[in-house]
Formats: sequence, structure tokens, C-alpha cells
Amino acid sequence: MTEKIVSKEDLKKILEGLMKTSELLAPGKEGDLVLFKPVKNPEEVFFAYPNSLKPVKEFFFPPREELFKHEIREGKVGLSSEHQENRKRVIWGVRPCDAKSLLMFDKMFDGEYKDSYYLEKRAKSVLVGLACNEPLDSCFCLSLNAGPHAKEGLDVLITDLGDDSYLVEGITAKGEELFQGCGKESGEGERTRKKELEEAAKKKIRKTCQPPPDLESFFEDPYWEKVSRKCISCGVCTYLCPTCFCFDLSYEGRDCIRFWDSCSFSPFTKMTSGENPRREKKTRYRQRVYHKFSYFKKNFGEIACVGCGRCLRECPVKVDIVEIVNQCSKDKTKD
Amino acid sequence: MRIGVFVCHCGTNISGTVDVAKVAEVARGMPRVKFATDYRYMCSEPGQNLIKDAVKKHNLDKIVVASCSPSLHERTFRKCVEGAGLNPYQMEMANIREQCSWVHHDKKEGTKKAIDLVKMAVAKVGKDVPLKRMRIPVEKKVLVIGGGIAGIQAAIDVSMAGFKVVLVEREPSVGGRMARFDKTFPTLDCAACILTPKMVTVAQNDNITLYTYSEVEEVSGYVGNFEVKIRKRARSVDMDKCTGCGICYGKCPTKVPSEFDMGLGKRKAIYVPFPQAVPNIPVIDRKNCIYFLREKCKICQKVCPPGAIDYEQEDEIIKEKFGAIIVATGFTLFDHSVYGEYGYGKFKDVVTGLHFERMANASGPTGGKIVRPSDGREAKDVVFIQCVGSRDEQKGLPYCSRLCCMYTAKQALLLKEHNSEAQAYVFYIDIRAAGKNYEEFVRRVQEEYGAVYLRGRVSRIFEKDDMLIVRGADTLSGAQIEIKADLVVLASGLIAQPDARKMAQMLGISYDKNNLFTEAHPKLAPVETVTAGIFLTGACQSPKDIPDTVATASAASVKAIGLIAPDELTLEPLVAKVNPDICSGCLACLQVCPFSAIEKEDVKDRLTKEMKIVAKVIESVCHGCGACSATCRVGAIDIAGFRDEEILAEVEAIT
Amino acid sequence: MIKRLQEKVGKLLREKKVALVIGYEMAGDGISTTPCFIEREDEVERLVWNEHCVYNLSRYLIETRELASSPSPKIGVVAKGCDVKSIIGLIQENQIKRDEVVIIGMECEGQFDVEGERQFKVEGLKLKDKDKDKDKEGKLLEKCKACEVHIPKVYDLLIKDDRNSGAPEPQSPEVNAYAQVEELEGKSQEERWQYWKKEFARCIKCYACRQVCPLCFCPQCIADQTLPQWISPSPSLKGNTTWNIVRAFHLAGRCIDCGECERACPMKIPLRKINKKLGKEIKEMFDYEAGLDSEAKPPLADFKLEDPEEFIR
Amino acid sequence: MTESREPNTEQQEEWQPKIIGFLCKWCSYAGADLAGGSRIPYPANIRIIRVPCSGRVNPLFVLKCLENGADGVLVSGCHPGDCHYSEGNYYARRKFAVFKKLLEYLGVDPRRFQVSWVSAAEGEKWAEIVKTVVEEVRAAGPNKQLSAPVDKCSGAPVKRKHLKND
Amino acid sequence: MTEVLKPGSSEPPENIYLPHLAAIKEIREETQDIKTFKLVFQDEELRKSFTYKPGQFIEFSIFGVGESPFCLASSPTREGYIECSIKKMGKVTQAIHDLEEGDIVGIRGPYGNGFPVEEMKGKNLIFVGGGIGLAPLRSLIWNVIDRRDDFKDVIIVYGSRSIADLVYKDELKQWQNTPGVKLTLTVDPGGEAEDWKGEIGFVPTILEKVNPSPGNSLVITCGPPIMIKFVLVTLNKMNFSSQQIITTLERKMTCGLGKCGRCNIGSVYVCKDGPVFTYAQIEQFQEEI
Ligand SMILES: Cc1cc2nc3c(=O)[nH]c(=O)nc-3n(C[C@H](O)[C@H](O)[C@H](O)COP(=O)(O)OP(=O)(O)OC[C@H]3O[C@@H](n4cnc5c(N)ncnc54)[C@H](O)[C@@H]3O)c2cc1C
Ligand SMILES: Cc1cc2nc3c(=O)[nH]c(=O)nc-3n(C[C@H](O)[C@H](O)[C@H](O)COP(=O)(O)OP(=O)(O)OC[C@H]3O[C@@H](n4cnc5c(N)ncnc54)[C@H](O)[C@@H]3O)c2cc1C
Ligand code: SF4
Ligand code: SF4
Ligand code: SF4
Ligand code: SF4
Ligand code: SF4
Ligand code: SF4
Repeated sequence: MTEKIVSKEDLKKILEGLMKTSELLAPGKEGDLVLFKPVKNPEEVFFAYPNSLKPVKEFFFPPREELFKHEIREGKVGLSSEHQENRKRVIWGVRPCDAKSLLMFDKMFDGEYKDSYYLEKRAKSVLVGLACNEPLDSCFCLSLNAGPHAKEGLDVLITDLGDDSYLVEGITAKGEELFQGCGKESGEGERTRKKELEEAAKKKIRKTCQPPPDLESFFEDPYWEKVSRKCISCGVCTYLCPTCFCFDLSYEGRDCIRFWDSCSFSPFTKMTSGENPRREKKTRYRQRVYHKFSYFKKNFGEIACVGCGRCLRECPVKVDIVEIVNQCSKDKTKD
Repeated sequence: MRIGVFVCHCGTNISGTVDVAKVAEVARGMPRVKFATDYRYMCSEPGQNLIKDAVKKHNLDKIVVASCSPSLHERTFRKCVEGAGLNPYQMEMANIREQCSWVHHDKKEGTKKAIDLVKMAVAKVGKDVPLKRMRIPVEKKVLVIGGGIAGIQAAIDVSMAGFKVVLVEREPSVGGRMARFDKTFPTLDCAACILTPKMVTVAQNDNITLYTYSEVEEVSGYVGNFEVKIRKRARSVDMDKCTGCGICYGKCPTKVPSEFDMGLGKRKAIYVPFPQAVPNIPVIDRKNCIYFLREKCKICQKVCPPGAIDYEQEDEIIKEKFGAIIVATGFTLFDHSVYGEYGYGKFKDVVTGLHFERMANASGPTGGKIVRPSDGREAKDVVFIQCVGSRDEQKGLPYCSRLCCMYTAKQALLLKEHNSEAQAYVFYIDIRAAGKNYEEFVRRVQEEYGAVYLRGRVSRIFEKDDMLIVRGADTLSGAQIEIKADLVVLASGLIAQPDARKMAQMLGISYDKNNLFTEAHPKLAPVETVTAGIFLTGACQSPKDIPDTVATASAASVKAIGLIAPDELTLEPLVAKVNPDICSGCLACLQVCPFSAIEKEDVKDRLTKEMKIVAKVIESVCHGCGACSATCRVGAIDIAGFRDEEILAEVEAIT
Repeated sequence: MIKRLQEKVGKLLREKKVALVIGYEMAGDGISTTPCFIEREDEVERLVWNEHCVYNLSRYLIETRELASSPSPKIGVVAKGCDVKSIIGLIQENQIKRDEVVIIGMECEGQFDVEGERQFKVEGLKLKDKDKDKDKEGKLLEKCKACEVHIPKVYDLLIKDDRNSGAPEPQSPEVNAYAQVEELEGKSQEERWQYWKKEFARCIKCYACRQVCPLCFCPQCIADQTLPQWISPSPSLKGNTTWNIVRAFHLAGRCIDCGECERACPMKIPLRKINKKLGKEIKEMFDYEAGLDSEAKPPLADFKLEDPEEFIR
Repeated sequence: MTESREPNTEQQEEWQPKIIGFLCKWCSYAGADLAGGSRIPYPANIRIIRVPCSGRVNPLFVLKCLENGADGVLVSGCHPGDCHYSEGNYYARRKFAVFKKLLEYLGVDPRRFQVSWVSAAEGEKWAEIVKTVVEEVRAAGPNKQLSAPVDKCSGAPVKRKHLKND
Repeated sequence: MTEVLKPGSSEPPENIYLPHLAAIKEIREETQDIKTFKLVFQDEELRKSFTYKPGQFIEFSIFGVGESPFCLASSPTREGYIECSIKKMGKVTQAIHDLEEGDIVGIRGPYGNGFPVEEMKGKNLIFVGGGIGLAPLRSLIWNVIDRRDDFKDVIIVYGSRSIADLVYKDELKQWQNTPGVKLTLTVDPGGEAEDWKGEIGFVPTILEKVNPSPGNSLVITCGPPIMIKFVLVTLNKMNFSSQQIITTLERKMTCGLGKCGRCNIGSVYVCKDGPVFTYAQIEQFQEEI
């Protein structure tokens, strides 16, 4: 696919153009937070962020989504199912880890039962990636078949070459379309520069995630009791996780709403009788780890973690899932 | 669920401003309403029959009546639906008269509001669950605590209605303060003449069991079913054997100051407090008895003809169940030693009104002579000082003790009657003589008995030679006054018994900041306490004179009788209930419950199987006020008939 | 301090005075700490104490209480002055018994915002570089600036600060604990509404604020109930506002200002600003402060005849 | 089954404040009955919910009213000292004092939540209070604060519809 | 990436969350807190095309209140309607119990794997049920009775707390009178009445008494967890292998589509991969059931 060099000015123009033709979402600052927001002014678009607080999953699987409405009139029921407007949507500045996470969502929401809400939003979105040159201490994407410059899942990838110029690599036709007719051909020098940046970025990633191949055999291990002890079941890790997709449904007035839920919560699995197979915190934490590193792998052939590190960073009590899965393998080698 | 809606015209009272037919029509379209109609007078017999018929015909299970205020006809319609075979608590009323047709004039608006009110009632009834009235058995027996005139009167009244009473008195004899008096205002009856017959009745009535020299130690249970532990202290005299001959205390060698006589006279170590005591059976004061101190003497045992003395006797614990409790523990006097101006209680000839009463009493320690305790000389010039302790926020009591004005006047009168040469001076702040013939009485004391009333405060009392000099100001004339007195009598205020607070906590009733017991409602429930089944009478509640005391005693008895007369108590089921699964055990509810209807309970969690603390409602004590429910953060405690769900359904119906 | 802490805890465990000690250990990033649970004497080396010990560990006491109620062993908990207040709150509301916990009080001069790291998350700067020129004032936690309990009010053991011979400086009078609240109070009603509306709109209804709160110990939070449904479970401005009002109100007169809720909130909603407001009002109106007396009646389960009622018609 | 609202004819009409009153059944409810008995007119904007005591009113009820779209809420109970349950209104007073401060702080119009003491004898006072409260809430306008329509946290607005069965 | 929809393409795929409308045709009160609802789809087409297997379940929606899963208690051999027996437990079920004939509700499904009816052909079938647990069995039992020839002997052991708690009282009689079907009813001690002709005792005890033989048999059991636990012990004693025991599992479920994430036991999603499992499968689970 094509590679181009564009200047900062060019980018601004492109953004301006996109704002007119499509819905443009890009990271911006809100106080101390970096969040993806609809762009109202290209100046607000933020480039130098490690990663957004909330992953881009929120645009495909919103925290709250109306699935249908009902109306009862004189004993008759009318249902109206409303779908998103079919406008193109460009998500700008997606980090490679988040892009990869969407491939996992695809597996979940496609399949025997196709989730039209998700799929429709997916189909009309273009993902513009931004390569990570300054990954964080908490990032560990490299050990999970991804990387700071990985392209998987993206439509186009931009790399900041440092001197107000950007290397744009088209990945899909949808992506290339955005940059048609701007910038110039990239040269060898720029390509080397990008390679260097990529290598440098990879070096900065020191955290690795190595789940033991026989994770299943630890299921009954008292280890889980121990490591889950400090978890407060707050669900922050799951809400901010780009691959967590648990949800709940509920009627609110006339709307049927789907909203985020979390396996960390005790009511998540509590039945009306009061019976709860995952009442103990240990079982809930274990579920989270196993779902990511065992069950998803079993069902879809891949670990459901992309190494974005959000859960490590944002956990209010600093529960470190990477340490926990790695530790688990070490314990094993001990005995 | 099949709801029926019945809209009343109330003649034209409602239909004048509300289009009742339209209300019924709209109601027909409301969720789960299977039948709706309007009628001229719903509360009339045909109206009620209409409801009953519709229940049958349309198989209705819940009813909404849109008519007048539930305060008026809730009972009527509950009965009506009960008659139709439904649960009476699955009926709700929409108040479209008092709160709609009567206050709005515009028919359109009135109709609109009426429809909303019906909507709310339909929503609420939809959430209503069937409730069952609680029935609890009643122990047909009353406990009276305190044997003063209040307790005596209450015991007699209850016994007259044919119920059993147990009267518990802490002293060796019943009678209380009144037994100490000579005469009583305003009629000047001889106290003994009117009291003694009552005391005797108490002792002889088959329905009354008297425990003197006894105290209530523990109270548990609840209305209709109190379980009480009574400690009958060892008298060291076998009550069955003793004939009351009195030889023992005649012979006893130990003399100690008599409490009954306020230390003005002496009694023996084995004694009856006063000659008319009931029961007229002595007790041994073990603290002063030589035998108990030094294991010698035993004179009383030797002289007692029937051999009733029993040094080995032990306290007896009696456990009994009662349906109701009447508290009549009376008062005590304010201790004036906090006042420097009155000599900090150090001058022997500065005494309280009660001392005076003993002196004035013909059978008292001085044989009816008013004397100076210091030297026994008959007192001539006597200064009475009112409001000692009362109405003094700083050092004393914030309240007026109500009867000091009267007993001072009485005593000024008695002084003159006992010694025609005597002169009474009364320092007062105000004269509060509100009562039948009271003002007249005070006037008479001034005019006929020549008592000198001085308005003002006493600034100092000091001893000079062997006289007391009382210095004060007459604020009316503005003059400084000094009076040379033989005796000063302080009208000390009435205060709660020193152990009142402990008593209240044991009973679970409330008390105010002066430790006086608090009535459930000052106007509407003046002898009830917030704890169902416990009633108040006499001076333990507030300072009262004898007429008021006796009146409240009878009032409390009627309340108690009313309570225990039926075989079962039927209690409204509109009470609180805790869901132990979600109760956090914070016990905030327990702290707010005005009726102490909540207790702490240790239970095993249904799911985690761990022990935990939860709140538990004693249904028969709960009044259903809902304070607990509004305080509970988790919503673990809810009020039947006004459940969160029901109230929110009403809200949702109109928003 | 750390040494003495480790020794004391070691002793407690050795003498079987406690079955478990909840304390702090270093987190993987080498800067922040994380809660740890020490059960054996040989684990005490993990215990640390530094200015990044923000967590209020008393929250874990509710989970571990079953351990404490077994006949003798108790739970030891490392607690700062502010944390002790929530322990008192827990005792006050019957969640734990005083004799079930061994409070290892820490003299604390204030905690620093490891979340200054947040800056780093945003800007992509290296925390370690930033850490060097740590500006004390700048990153001292807001709550610590007005702290009055550098030495806990209640404890079983006290670990003193070696660097500090005398008593720590008392709260400087210039520090107004309610400055932020007052600033907002000074705004117009509409401005306040707009302010909170924007903040609440961000809430994602994760309930981390509740989960972390030592005093949100209800077996089933009102937010998780369906009969009736008090709070809509999905994030929406309406439901978020309701939730935040309910949470704040439920902590009224109980919140001890550990600030954990705000710290845990991933969306950084300034929850402390609400809690403090209610704390201030309750102090002014009812002369009550939470976390001081385990025997006291909670202010909303109490009343005085002369309570204010100007707002009532 | 929740019935949908009737076709919204109200919208054409002039906006009228919708006020919910929680009245204790002993004093204020009886006071309101007395206003009726004495035929003292007052505006028809109030809908009364009868509760045993003002102490029964959980502040969350008020919140739910406002959230559901009521324009104002009025809680009324017995005067201090007159509570049928002796203390209920004192607890209520504390709760509401705090709750009101909270709402105000969050920028909720203070006119939307009001408290009064009305005895069973104060029919006239009741009518006066309703008048004042209605006027104040009218001045405050429709409640767009706590009952604001659900704002989406993300995702674009919906456009296309298809109806299934009717 | 799944290119299901290109911007501008015609119809989105079917909305999997949108229920079909169905009217309540009949309500039967089984016990004090269990009612059976007969439902007929509004859409004529659907009435014919809706097919399911015994053991499958549907998501039952009360508009404005909520949605809950219930197994289909009717037999697919009876066409044109479906039936669910529902116990009053919480929010949704309470609302369901408040329904009247003619009310419209929403139905999604059928979901889940259902019983392996084909494998059951030619076998002796032993049904062991307790309480409301008879609902999924009923679907299969009618299926078996309607195709009597395909199956061999049928033994049904059913028990409940008391006589009043027995469901399908009329049908129990019909089953009893069907050739080749042996029905044993029991109630917990204390739950009987004077004229009770059935057994008294807990289901596992009575099962032991009935003593079915494991040869060419399958056991299908459903009931409260505690009952299942002891039934398994009993069956084990009687030499049934775990392959011969089939049961349905209950988990909290929201979507029924294997997406919402809560009903999994390990990597198995009860809503999609279950709710019917053989005991042999269950033994493989690491998580407790
Ligand atoms: C100086 C003086 C003069 C007065 N003169 C008059 C007058 O002329 N006319 C008039 O109408 N009123 C007069 N009064 C008021 C009169 O004394 C009271 O109205 C009356 O005594 C109140 O009766 P009572 O039964 O409530 O209390 P009390 O007479 O105090 O009786 C209470 C009884 O309860 C007993 N008791 C207390 N605690 C316990 C316990 N825990 N367990 C068991 N028993 C207990 C006490 O021993 C006592 O016997 C006078 C009062 C005073 C002080
Ligand atoms: C596959 C399957 C089949 C079932 N079949 C039947 C049946 O035939 N008859 C019957 O009476 N019951 C059946 N149940 C149980 C029934 O689903 C629950 O009793 C019911 O969901 C309780 O909902 P509620 O709204 O009354 O309770 P609430 O506590 O108010 O439930 C709220 C929400 O929680 C979910 N939920 C709660 N408990 C459960 C649970 N146990 N299982 C699944 N979701 C739950 C529901 O989605 C519901 O919307 C079945 C459950 C499953 C999983
Ligand atoms: S963020 Fe941390 S504390 Fe919260 S649920 Fe996840 S691991 Fe547990
Ligand atoms: S207030 Fe509520 S949670 Fe607390 S003890 Fe009472 S019922 Fe339980
Ligand atoms: S309703 Fe009132 S009386 Fe009953 S338990 Fe609650 S607070 Fe006590
Ligand atoms: S509300 Fe927040 S600050 Fe208050 S105690 Fe709870 S967590 Fe701490
Ligand atoms: S928010 Fe309220 S109900 Fe929920 S846990 Fe906290 S105190 Fe309990
Ligand atoms: S922690 Fe923050 S985002 Fe989560 S529920 Fe609480 S306020 Fe909302």
C-alpha cells in the first residue's frame, strides 16, 4: 500500500476536510484526562498523548445504547428499532493496541448471532492509527502479538517523524481514501527514520506478559485467593479495558438499553434466588484473568488482551494483572 | 391483577367540580383496571353493595375508591372490601373531595387532577400486597411501680375493673410523700384520713398483690406481654407470721435518724416507717442492726411472740408477666445546698417544706409542734422562701414546680393554726395559684392568717446570736428588708427521682433533660409513653399536686384497662419489616425509632452462612411511623402499606 | 520508620496477637505502593511506608472481619490519622468491633499525589524525571494540606516519624479545608449546575467510588436494587446525577474525607468537593464531625430540638 | 406493563407546574382536608401522596420525583413537638436540611424542593403554602435539570426507524 | 474486519435484541407462586415457523420492566403456541404474574442447545424432577408421549415440598394413564395431607426406592441444586454412568446470545452451549456449578 509524507499543516487541512464530510472523533484534553471527543476545532486534536483514558471501544460498543423502543397504546404494542445514521465516521489517533482490540470485538459481536448495532458502526468507521513513539512503562503490547507501530485492525497508520512531518501508511482502501491527493511520496530516509523510531519504541517496552501455557491447571490454586485480596471489585479495569465487552440490558421507560457491565461486580452473576456462582471475590478475579488468557483463547484462538496497560495504570489499588499471570507461571516452576 | 375503580359523586360535592363519569371512563383505560364506574354515594349501603357486586361479577382483586378523605372513610371501605372477600389492605382511596373538588372551581382542572389522583391510587394498589392484622395475646395483669398516692389510686382503679394488679413499692410501706403530710391544700383535709383508707384497700383487695420493700429489676417483652423481674428485698421478718404487734421495735436498742421524718425523729434498727404503715410489718435495717454488724444481740428474735424474725431471709426474685405497666415513681426534692445565700444547707434551722410537714403532723416527731431543729424551741417567726431551685436556669431547674406556692401558703396557715402567736413571712417571685379554689386559698392565708407576703429574693441568710437573719429585698416597695427568724422553710422544687433515668432506660420510655418521664403526646396522649403498654401517672412525669396526681392515676388505669380488657390485641399490620439479606447492621434504624421497636439480632447470612448483625422489628411495638425506613440507606427496612415501591409507583404514575 | 513498622508487625504476628496485617508494599512501578496482606512473620519485609501510601486500608476490614471474629486472632491494620477516622466510623456502625482490630497508627506528614503521574499519562513525560524535582506543595494531596490528624487520634501502636522529633506542625491557619467548596458556593446557581452537569456527564457508572469507600459497606447497594429501581443502571446524565446525589447523601455525616472515592474514580469526578460540602454543612448545622467518636449517634439518626429550620415554611 | 402517556395534548396548552406533595397523615394531610372542608381554594397543581409521617419521607423520594419530571416537591409534616410519633419530624428536619443544601450546592433550583409544617388546624396555612409554592415553581419554570432527557455519553443520535408490528 | 455493511447498504442484519410480540392466550395457576402462560405469536408467519427443541429457552420480555429467561415448557409437537411456567421471584417474574390474558409480551429465542432428543430414541428414559424443575422436563415428556413409539419405557419421579407445590396437576394424571409411563409422585415429609396417595420423602430417597435400572437408559433431571446433588449420589449408587445423566443448568443470563458474558462456566456459555449438559460434561468443568 502507499506511503506518504505529510506535514503538520497538511494534517490540519485533512482534519478540517474530514470534519465536513464525516463525523470526526479524536483525542482531546478534558482537564487532566485525555478522551476521544467529536472534533469541533482541529487545534484541539491532541497528538502527544500516550493513550486515551477510555478505549475506542466506546464508539462501537457505547457505555449506553438504546436497542429499541416500545410503545403501548390501547393494549397494542409497537416496537421501533432504531439504527445509527449511516454517516461515515473517522476515528483519528487510534493507538495500535486499541485497533487490535476491535478485532477481538469483531469475533464476539459477529458469529452465529450478529450484533447489528456493533457491526453497522464498525462498517462505517475508518480508523486512523497513530504509532506510539513513547510507550509507557505500563505498556506490554509487544508480548501480545502487537506493537507500538502495529497495523493490525487499522485503516491507516501515521507516524510522527519528529520534525513536523508525518509518515502516513495506507492499510486499507478506506484508509487510503482519506489521504488522497495530499502529501508527497516518502523517501528512503523517512522510512529508515520510521524504522528507527519503531525499534526505539519497542525497546522502551520492558513489560512482558507471559501467561503460563497451562494456566488451566492453576484453577484451584490458593494463589487466586491471595492475589485477588486487594482487588476492590470496582470494575475500573474492565470498563477501561479495550477488550472487555460484558454488558447488561434493561428497560428505562420506553427504551431498551444496553450498557456496560463487569465481571468484577458481584451482582453480575447473582441470581434472583440469591445464589451466586461468583460470590467470592477470588472467583470473580479469576474469571477476569481466565476469560482473557484462557477462555477467549479457547473459543477464539487468541488471548483477549492487547497490552494497552490501562488496567495497571487506572486500578485504584494497583492490581497488576501482568504480574499476576506471570507470577503464576513462576510459582509453577518452583514446585 | 384485576383492579376496580369506584368514583363517588358525593351528591354534588364531588360531581359539581369533577366530571366523575369522565374520571371513571379514563380509569377504565388505566393499566390493569378491569372495571370502573361512578355512583352517587359510594359510602352508602347501596354504594358499598355496588362494590361488593362488582368484585364478584368482574372477579376484581384490588379496589380503588375515589371519594372523600381516607381519614374519613378508609375504615368503611376497608370493611366493605373485606366483606367482599378481599384483603382489606388492597384498597386505596383517591381523595377527590377534600383535596380536589372542594378546593378547585374549574371543572376541567378538577377533572384532570381527579384523574391523576385516581392514577396514583391505581398505581399504588397495583403494588399493594395482602396484609394480615396481627393478633397477640394479652396478659391480663397490670404492674404498678411506685406506691405513692398515684400508684395506690391506679392500683385500686384497675382492681375495681376486675383485673389483677401488682403494686411494687421500694420503701417498707406504701404511701409516698403524701403519708408525711398533716393537711392538704386547698381543702385542708387531713392527709392520713383520706390516704389511710386507700392504703388499707391496697393491702386487702384480692386483686392487688403488694410487694413493698421491693424493686423492679428487669423489664423485657412488649405491649400485652411484658416480662418483669421483681426483687423482693429481705425484710428479715416473716410477713406471714408477723402480727404487727410492734414489741420488737419497742425493744430494739439501736436508734437511727428516721428517713420518713426527714431526720427530725429517730427510729429503731427494726422499724415500721410510720404508725399507719401498710403493711404494718417491720423490716430490719441490716446496715444498722447490731446483729448484722456484729453477730450479737438478737433481742428482737427473742421478744417476737410469733417468732417471725428471720435473719437468714434472702432476697426473693419474682418473675411475672404483665399486659401493661403504670409508672408512678414520684419525685424527690431539689437539694438546696447549691445555694450559698441559704447557707449551703449548713444551718440546722433552715429546713425544707417536707420537714415542716413532718413537724406539723400530729403523729410526727414533734407531735405537731413547729420547732427549731437546732434547739427544739418552738418557732415563732418563720420565713418561707419560695422558688428554691425552681425557675432558675443557672443553678436549679428551668421549670416551675407548680405546687410550692400552694404548699407554702398551706404551711403558713398551718403555722398559725399550730401557734397563734407565730408570724409567717413569705418571700415569693410570683404567686401561681392556678387551680380550683387555689387563688382564694392564698388570699385567705394572707388576709385571715396574716401571713406577710414579700415579693423579692432573699440575698443572704446568716446566723446571729441564735437567730437567723434573713436579708432580702421587697421589690414592690423597693426596700431592703432584714427579718429575724426562728426558722426558715424553703419551698424546694420538685425533681425527678435520682434513679429516674435508669428506670426509663429499663422500661424503654423517654425522659426529658430534667429526667422527668415524657408522655407520648403532651395533649393527646398525656398519660401514655411512646412505648406501647406503659403509662405514666403522678409526679414522676411532672410536678403535680394530689388532685392532678389522682386524676392522672385514674386516666392511666383506664388506658391500661382498655389495653388488657380484650383477650387479644389486634394490631394494624402497617408496620416495619427488615429484609435481613440486605440489612447492613448499621442500626441507624434502631437509633431513630421513637418507640424502641427495633432490636439487634445476630443471624446467619442466608447465602454466605456467616454470622452478622441485623436489625429486627418487634412488630407489636412498631407504630409504622417509617422513620427507620427513611433512614436506612440500603432500603432494607420498609413499611407495610407505605412501602418504597408503593410510594414510588404513585410518583411514577403522574410524572 | 519502615524498620520499626516491620519489627512491630513481626512481633504482633510472632506473638499471635494478630492473624493478618493489612499494610502497604511497593508496587511494580517502583514508585507507588499497593495494599498488601501479611500473614507470616517472614513476609514483613514487604511492608513499606512512604509518602505514597494513599490507600485507606480500613476498607478491607469489612472483608476480613470474619477472620477477626474467630476467638483470638485479630486483624492488624496500618492506618494514617485520616484512615483511623473511618475505622471509628466502622465501629460506630457495628461493622467491626474495636477489640477485633489492632490499629497500627502511622505518624503521617501528608501523602503525595502519585497521580501526578496522571500528568505523565497525559503528557507522555517520564514520571521518574518529574519525580526528581518533586515540588512538595504542588503535589501534596489536597486533603493533606488541611490535615488535623498527623498523629492518629486512636491507635494501639504508634509508629513515629524519625525525621520528626517534635510533634508535626499543626494545620496552618491559612489552609482552609473548605476553600474549594467555598469557591463553588460563591458561584451562581446556574454556574454550579453547569459545572456539575459537565462533571457528572463523564461518569461511567462503574461504582468504583462506592467500592473503594470504607463506609459503603452495604451488602447490596441501593444502586444494585431492582425492586424498586432507585437508580438506572446505565450511564446517562440523568441517572449519573441521581447516583452521585444518592452516594453523597448516603455519606453525609459519615464521610471522613479520605478522598479515596475521588482518587478511584477513573473519570476524575471531583467527588471530594461534594463530600466536603456536606461535611461542612453538618458541622455547621449539627456540630458534628464524622470519625471522631465511635459512641456518637450518626447525625442523621439523631436530632436536637433546636436544629435549624429556617428553610421550612 | 407501562402504559404510554396519552397523546400529548398538554404541550399545546400553557405549561403548568407539576408539584408533588408528601403529607403526613396526622397533621398536614388533615390540614389539607380542612382546607377542603372550609372550601379554601388553591391552585390545582399539587398531587398529594399520603405518608404516615414526614419522617417516612426518604429524601430519595424527592429525588425520584424531580428525576421523573416533577417541577417541584413539597414535604409537609406536623410542627415540631406535635409529631404523632413524637420525633419523626425532627429526624425529617435534619435529613431535609442536609438534602436541601446538597441540591442547592449542585445548582438545583432551591424553589423545587420545599418543606413546611402544617397542623391539622391550619387549613388556611395549607392553602397559602400551596399558592406560594406553585408561584415559586412557576417562576422557576419547567424542571429541565434533574429530569433532563437522557444525554448519550457517546454515539451519534439516531435517525432511521423501522416499526415492527403495531 | 467483518464487512457486513458498507455505508449506504440496504437493510441492517436482523436486530437480535428485538423481541417478537406474543399474546397471552391462557394463564393457568399451578401453585401459589407458579403460573403457566400460553403464548401465541402475533405474527402468523412466525406462529408456523417458530420451532424449538425441548430444553431450549426463550427470553421473556415485559416491556418497560425487564427480560428474563425461561425454558419452554411446552412440547414442539404441539404447534401454534408455546408455554412457560414461571415462578414468582423478583421484578420481572412478579410483573409476569400480574399479567392478564390478552396482554402482549415480547419473546426472543429459542436459545440454547436443548435436549439430545435424537440420541434418546430407543432408550428407557428416567425423568427426575423437583418443584418448578419439572417445566423443562414437561416439554420433553410430552414430546416423548406424543412419539411414544420412538422411545422405550418412561419413568417419572417428581416431587415437591408439599402437595400444593406440585405443578401440572392435571397432566400428571394424563401421564400416569399413558401406557409405558410410570409416574411416582412424592412430597417432602410434612407436605402431605390425609388423602395423599403418593410417596412421602425427598426425591433422591424415592428415586432409590423406584430403583430404575441403568441398562439402555438415560436420566434427565432438573430441580433445585440440593436435590440434583443428592440425585447424583443416588444414581451413582445405582451404577448410572455420568454419560447417562442429563441435566439443565441455571445461571444468571441477560442476552441469551453468548455475548453479555455472565453465564459462562469456564469457556462454556450456558446460554449457547447449554443449558443442557450431560453429567460427564459437567464433571469436566473447573468452576463449581
Ligand atoms: C412539702 C410538700 C407539700 C405538699 N402538700 C400538698 C398538699 O397539701 N396538697 C396536694 O395536693 N399536694 C401536695 N404536695 C404534692 C404531693 O406530694 C404530690 O402530689 C404527691 O405526693 C404525688 O404522688 P406520687 O405518688 O406521684 O409520688 P410520691 O408520693 O413521691 O410516691 C412515689 C412512691 O414511689 C416509690 N418509688 C419511687 N421509686 C421507686 C422504684 N424504683 N420502685 C418502687 N417504688 C418506687 C416511692 O418510694 C414513693 O412511695 C406537696 C408536696 C410537697 C413536697
Ligand atoms: C435457562 C434458564 C431457564 C429458566 N427457566 C425457568 C422456568 O422455566 N421457570 C422459572 O420460573 N424460572 C426459570 N428460570 C429462572 C428465571 O429466569 C429467574 O427466576 C428469573 O429471571 C428471575 O427474574 P426476576 O426478574 O423475577 O428477578 P430479578 O431479581 O428482579 O431479576 C432481574 C434480572 O436478573 C436476571 N436474572 C435474575 N435471576 C436470574 C436467573 N436465575 N437466571 C437468569 N437470569 C436471572 C434477569 O435477566 C432479570 O431481568 C430459568 C433460568 C434460566 C437461566
Ligand atoms: S481496577 Fe483493580 S480493584 Fe478494580 S476491579 Fe480491576 S483489579 Fe479490581
Ligand atoms: S438502617 Fe437499614 S441497614 Fe441499617 S440496620 Fe437498619 S435495616 Fe439494617
Ligand atoms: S416504623 Fe417507626 S415505630 Fe416502626 S420500627 Fe420503624 S421507626 Fe420504629
Ligand atoms: S465518600 Fe469518599 S472520602 Fe468519604 S469516606 Fe467514602 S471514600 Fe472516603
Ligand atoms: S451508596 Fe449508599 S446504599 Fe450504596 S453502598 Fe454506599 S451507603 Fe450503601
Ligand atoms: S467512580 Fe466515578 S465514574 Fe465510576 S460511578 Fe463513581 S463517579 Fe461514576
